Amino acid sequence: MPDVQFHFTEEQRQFRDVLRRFMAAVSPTTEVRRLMDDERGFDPAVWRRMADELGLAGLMVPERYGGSGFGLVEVGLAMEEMGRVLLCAPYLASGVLAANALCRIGSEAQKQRWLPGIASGETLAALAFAEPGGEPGVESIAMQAVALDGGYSLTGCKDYVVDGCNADLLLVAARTGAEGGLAGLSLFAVAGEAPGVSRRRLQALDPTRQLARLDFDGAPGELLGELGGAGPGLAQTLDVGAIALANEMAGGAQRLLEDTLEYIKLRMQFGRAVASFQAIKHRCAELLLQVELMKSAAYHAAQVADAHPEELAYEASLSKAAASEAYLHAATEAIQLHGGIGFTWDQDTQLWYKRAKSSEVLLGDPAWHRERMIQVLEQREFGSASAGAAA
Amino acid sequence: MPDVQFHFTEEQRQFRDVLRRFMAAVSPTTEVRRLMDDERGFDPAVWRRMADELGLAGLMVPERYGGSGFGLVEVGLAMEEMGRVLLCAPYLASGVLAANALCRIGSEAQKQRWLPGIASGETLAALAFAEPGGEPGVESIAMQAVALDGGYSLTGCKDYVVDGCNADLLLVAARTGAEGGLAGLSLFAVAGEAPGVSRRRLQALDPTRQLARLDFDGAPGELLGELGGAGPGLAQTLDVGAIALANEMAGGAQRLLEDTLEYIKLRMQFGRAVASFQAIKHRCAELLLQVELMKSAAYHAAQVADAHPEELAYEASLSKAAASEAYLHAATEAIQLHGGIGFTWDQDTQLWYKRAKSSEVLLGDPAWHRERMIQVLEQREFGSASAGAAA
Amino acid sequence: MSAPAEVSVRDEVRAWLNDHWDPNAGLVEWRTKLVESGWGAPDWPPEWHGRGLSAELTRVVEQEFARIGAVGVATGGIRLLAAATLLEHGSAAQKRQFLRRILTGEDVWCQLFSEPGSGSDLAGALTRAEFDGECWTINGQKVWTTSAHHADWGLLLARTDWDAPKHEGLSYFVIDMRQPGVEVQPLKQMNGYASFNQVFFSDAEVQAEHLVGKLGQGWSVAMTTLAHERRRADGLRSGRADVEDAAPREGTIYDEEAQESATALAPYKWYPQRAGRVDLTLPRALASGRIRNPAVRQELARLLILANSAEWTARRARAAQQQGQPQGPEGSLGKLAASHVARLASRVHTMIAGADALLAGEDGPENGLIAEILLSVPAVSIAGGTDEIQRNIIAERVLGMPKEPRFDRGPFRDVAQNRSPG
Amino acid sequence: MSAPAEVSVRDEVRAWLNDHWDPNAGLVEWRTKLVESGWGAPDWPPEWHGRGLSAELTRVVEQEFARIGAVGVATGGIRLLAAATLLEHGSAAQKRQFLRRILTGEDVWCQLFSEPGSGSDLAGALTRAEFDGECWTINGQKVWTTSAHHADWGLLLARTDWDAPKHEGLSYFVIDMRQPGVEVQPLKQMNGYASFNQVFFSDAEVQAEHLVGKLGQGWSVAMTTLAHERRRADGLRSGRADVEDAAPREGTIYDEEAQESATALAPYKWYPQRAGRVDLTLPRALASGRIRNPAVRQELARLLILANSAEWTARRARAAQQQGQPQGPEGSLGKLAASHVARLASRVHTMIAGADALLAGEDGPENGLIAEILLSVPAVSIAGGTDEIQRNIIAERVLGMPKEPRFDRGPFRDVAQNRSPG
Repeated sequence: MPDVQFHFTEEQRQFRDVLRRFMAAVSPTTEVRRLMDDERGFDPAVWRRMADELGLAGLMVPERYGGSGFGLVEVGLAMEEMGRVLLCAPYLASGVLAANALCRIGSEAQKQRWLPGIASGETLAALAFAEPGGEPGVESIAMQAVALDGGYSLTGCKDYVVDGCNADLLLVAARTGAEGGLAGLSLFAVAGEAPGVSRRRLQALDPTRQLARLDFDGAPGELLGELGGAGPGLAQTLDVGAIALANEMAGGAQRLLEDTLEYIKLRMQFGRAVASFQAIKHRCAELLLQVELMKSAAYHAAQVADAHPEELAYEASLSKAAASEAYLHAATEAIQLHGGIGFTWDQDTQLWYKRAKSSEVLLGDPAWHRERMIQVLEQREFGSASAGAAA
Repeated sequence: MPDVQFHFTEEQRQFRDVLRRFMAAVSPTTEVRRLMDDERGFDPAVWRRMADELGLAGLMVPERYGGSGFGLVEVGLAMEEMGRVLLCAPYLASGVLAANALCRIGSEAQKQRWLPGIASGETLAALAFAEPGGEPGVESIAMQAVALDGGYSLTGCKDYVVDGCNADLLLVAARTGAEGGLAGLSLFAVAGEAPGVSRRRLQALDPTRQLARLDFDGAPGELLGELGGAGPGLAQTLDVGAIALANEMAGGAQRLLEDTLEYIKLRMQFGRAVASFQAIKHRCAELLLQVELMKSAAYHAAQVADAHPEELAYEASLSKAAASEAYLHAATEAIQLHGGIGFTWDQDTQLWYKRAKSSEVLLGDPAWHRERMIQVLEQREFGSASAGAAA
Repeated sequence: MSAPAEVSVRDEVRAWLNDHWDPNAGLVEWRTKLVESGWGAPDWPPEWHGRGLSAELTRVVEQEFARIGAVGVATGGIRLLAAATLLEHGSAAQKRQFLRRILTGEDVWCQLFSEPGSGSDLAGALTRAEFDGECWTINGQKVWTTSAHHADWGLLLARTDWDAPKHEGLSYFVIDMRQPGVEVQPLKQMNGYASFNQVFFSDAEVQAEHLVGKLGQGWSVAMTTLAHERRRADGLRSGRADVEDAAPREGTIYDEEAQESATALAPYKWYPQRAGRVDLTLPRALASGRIRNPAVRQELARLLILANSAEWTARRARAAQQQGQPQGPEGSLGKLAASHVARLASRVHTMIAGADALLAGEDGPENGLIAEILLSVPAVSIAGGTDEIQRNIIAERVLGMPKEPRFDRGPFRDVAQNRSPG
Repeated sequence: MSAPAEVSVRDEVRAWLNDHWDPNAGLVEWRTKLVESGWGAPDWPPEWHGRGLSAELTRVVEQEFARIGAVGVATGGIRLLAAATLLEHGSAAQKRQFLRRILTGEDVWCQLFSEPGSGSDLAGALTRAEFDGECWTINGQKVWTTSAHHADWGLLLARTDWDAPKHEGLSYFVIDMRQPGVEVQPLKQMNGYASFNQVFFSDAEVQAEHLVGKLGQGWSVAMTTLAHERRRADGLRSGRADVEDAAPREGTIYDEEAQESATALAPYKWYPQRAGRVDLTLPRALASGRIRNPAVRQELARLLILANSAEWTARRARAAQQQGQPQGPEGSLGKLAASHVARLASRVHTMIAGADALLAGEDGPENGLIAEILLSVPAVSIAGGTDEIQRNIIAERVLGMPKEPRFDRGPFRDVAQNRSPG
């Protein structure tokens, strides 16, 4: 792929510098800890500054809808810097998943109606696709919508919805017929406060990411784009989300590595720095390698998503699987190398550990993504995935 | 399982001592290297001594057929000591696999006819079950036998037959009908030199274990036991073989650990013993743990096989999977810790590496055995294995 | 084992139990009888509440207790570590004062070795003990102290000489935990629970007669405590597991015993989760249908192999011990294995839970238990001696590999430390 | 990069190639023209067959060569390591004698650093060089020497002072490999091939003028060679890979070049197998149907993730370098990644082969190639610097962690060694 870059441009590096300074200022861990107990789980003033000063809310929204029109490389950079500081904000939900879904699936009028608000950060949107206990991916979506009074009525449950309680606008995936798989899927816009919608904030393993369960009981929805035509766009949106998440995870892992190194270089045991023990040194070398490998996969996926959309699914699964294993490894090693203090509440490593653990399964666990990589390769080779490929 | 022992009896420990002295004397690596290039791949004089002085050839053959009537615990001990020294001898083929198959499947008359020769070491027997490219286990056996002149005529190919070229007596698994799975399998006795049998010694990755491809072209065979009734006995035989093999592997891994430790305690680099580097020490500690775990699994399987035959399949798969990963790990670490010399031809570590690598796939690779463990557990729970369990 | 001796001991204890066991007795009342008869700690010396029996004969006694469900002496917490240490190093007065109430369960004990500045490096303790001619004054901080909040007595390692080399400047004390200079604070962990405490000493006092062993020899006394601790850490309880639950358990004494356990175990609620809860994996995989996922199957099988092999390794070690074969540091091997088991179990639980692994508390699978596992497992390879320390021990003591070069020789004052010695 | 400079260089080399490139010229004849014009090694100094161009402009020249398929100077074996070392440390006479014939490919070189007694510890060399006032006499043994059997010259690290500290007693020489005191023996590996040689010196001679750098400074000269070696070890060839195969290749000069490569590569037949042959995994899984096995799918995906990530990491490092960002020891990171890739590839090949992994040679899958992979991969984490050494380098140089304590200070004579110094 000749037009894939293996470096960031000067502009991108400057963008990263700006982001890093901003994030360090607005999201020290004291603030993260405060927001973990906050009802909304994020600071609206910070969100406003992110939107106004940095244009983050609409980073990948096309300029004609009020956004910055950047690609996934810039989104990846932003996510990476957010992951470094465990920023608590509805960026993944609204700025990446919902904005992308609207761009890919909505009609021109619908984009004009909703995207500017999302891009300005005034409208918070969330994408509701997963259902309780469902497999990752959109194929397992079962929720039904029925036509009613020129609109649609939605009934059922959506689970693990990122920032679902914070959203003004819910984009809800459902079926209107018996078709399975990618076919027959539609996306509906539902107001967060619509009648028939009840939302509950879930107790999350990672309290820095807001999750909600949404129960729909005849809630009114507006069909986005074509009836039954949302499947491919939804799948692509989740792939973009997975790549963005992989970049966020790379930022978190890099931070864990840096913090851990700093700690063990100072921490004395047996009259010498912990970092001077060869067994520790060798493990840190391996950890650096793992982190560099995950970064390469995440960066590459973002580059490819922009330049070669036909590679999106493969790259998304590759980078998400790589990131999941490496981030968890980094978090596990970080705790271990901190020793006893590492698993205490007051020490910050645990915050990243929880983010790593939850990111591992958000948008599909690594085994699911690995299986999917092979399905993509088989489809290329045979035109269909292997019959032997189980769930 | 209250009657499973976690220690060897005094008699068993004495048996091990005798075996260890004998094996050290007859199988130094100079001898192993000589036999690697030998046409038969073993020393008949040593085999005779093993049979006459130690009763090894008939160790698990019941006393009434001229054997010692010991259980799998003693066989495991013998295999472990053989694995320590990479003994080149047809013990697994004749003394374990073939003897067991005959005991489980043959009629009384057939046992009386063949077992005494096997027990005395005079008859070398081999079990031919696998076919080219076939999955492990007996279910995939496809070779057909047809009734002819009161006997049977066999046509087809058997592959990876341990000591197949050395055997006087071939025990050949085949089907006489269209039934699949365990049902419909029969075992036939075919003379090694029978018309219609052509045998070829295969080039093996591990030249210390003799493998053969056997082509049958209307070879005459005598049905052993009941027509179509060999399936369960064959499966049990392979499980016994896997447990015996796991014990052999434990012996090899233990030896690799010992030899490597001895080497790195003497080997100086940077003015200090290689064994003094903490990164090396920690890996050796992990290696010891892996080796102890594999030994525990192998010993336990042998104990259980004797006391609780209903656990045979589960224990066989558990111990074989454990042994495969640990032995290969031990061999890989042994080479790595020896440094450059470790991958040279003249250094002996490579001999165990090849044995470890080939033992990994002989009688089923670890992934197959792990899958089978779960099938056994499902069968216990549901009465049948999960539909989702792919090949 | 000598068969006649076994028969004789079995007959004797059986007769004694027949005469004395009363499932409706008071717990302390009953244990006092055990202490007086020597049947409560039969391997202890006859002069100190025991009968001087071998490990094998002690097991016979335990079997007889278990057979009829008779309650034994108190064993919870670190009581038996304290007792073993005092039996070996304590003065007669100390033994007199403490041993009986350890066995009756009237006193709760805690262990005050670890400090924030010296995690794996126990001998680097900075807590100071100063003698004014009559009494020791203690200042400093200890951490990872279970049961400190309800302990009556503590086993304290403190520095009494800053000019001696590290291991030679430590002394070992029994400290009264019920005094104003001792402040106990719970230490909250990442899983939200506080299983451990921090203990702060501000001019706390220790009587001169509560120095254990000689001045400056605290390290070797502590080694006795630690050796007994490691011996219990092989992932399995003592051999009694085999015979437990064999007897009927009806009587008021059991309520009292259960209450004692509940009090002692309360802060440790999360302990079984820390070990990964292998027992829940297969049932959850079967019940959820995730057993049909091939990747789950492979990892679950890996876990079962590892967990079973680890258990069998511990039992091999114990069997060797029972046969009188030389005892190695199996504790370290078992503890290292337990770390691997817990980590793999955490992985398998994650795979089985799928997206539900995102959730905790009442929203999480098994009412939050799975999240608790995922957030507790990281401690298993740290608490009670890190995996790194276990690997050092295994490499040096079992495999005979050379020791690490030392950087902490010479006067302790000059050794690089995390904090200045106050 | 300065755009005008790029255009000007591109025009100039294009014009020169237009005038001189002849695909039917003799190989040495053509390379002599390259040497004389400076276009063969444009980044070398103008006084030594180059043009003093920056790395970026050198790349422009390479692109122009690639565009029309023009053959470049000889690069096989360790020629360019020798050249880089001589350019930095060699005398004018040495440069005059050796550099031209390196570029024309007329001389083959080998590297004589490693010894049986000092594997990872290169500075522990025991081969001795003794000066009689006129000439150096060499005695000792080297190992892991590729190409030694057809080398004309060797880069030799030998001990000239046994009383100096280890790193200060070494000197660096160019030795004539075509002399009676040099004996080359192939060293057979576990895979059956002999890719390396052992070299024995028995009173071999080195002229006084072939000492490179100063007496006793051999270690710092060797560091130059090793730095260039590591730079090439990131698992990918130089940036030329991007533009290769772009041009037509018709002409007799290609036959000569191919023959040169064949001769040079002949003993390295097994090299690609050592790296695990990731390229063969997916095709073999698809062709054999083993792709349907879920465990194979998981491991294959793991391998593709790892191998792709490793390649992209190497390309990130190269891109950073091309952008003039500071160059770190990416070679070590790449080499460590290559070990992981190879080991996992070996595992995947085993899973795909199933029982066929038992077989080798003509009976084995892919005519024995798979067995060759399984038996060659263990060398990848040892040859060219063990994984342990790479981890040390990464930890100390990239992560800034403290160095290992040294046990080899003081006179080399007194340092613990594997063999007495003869």
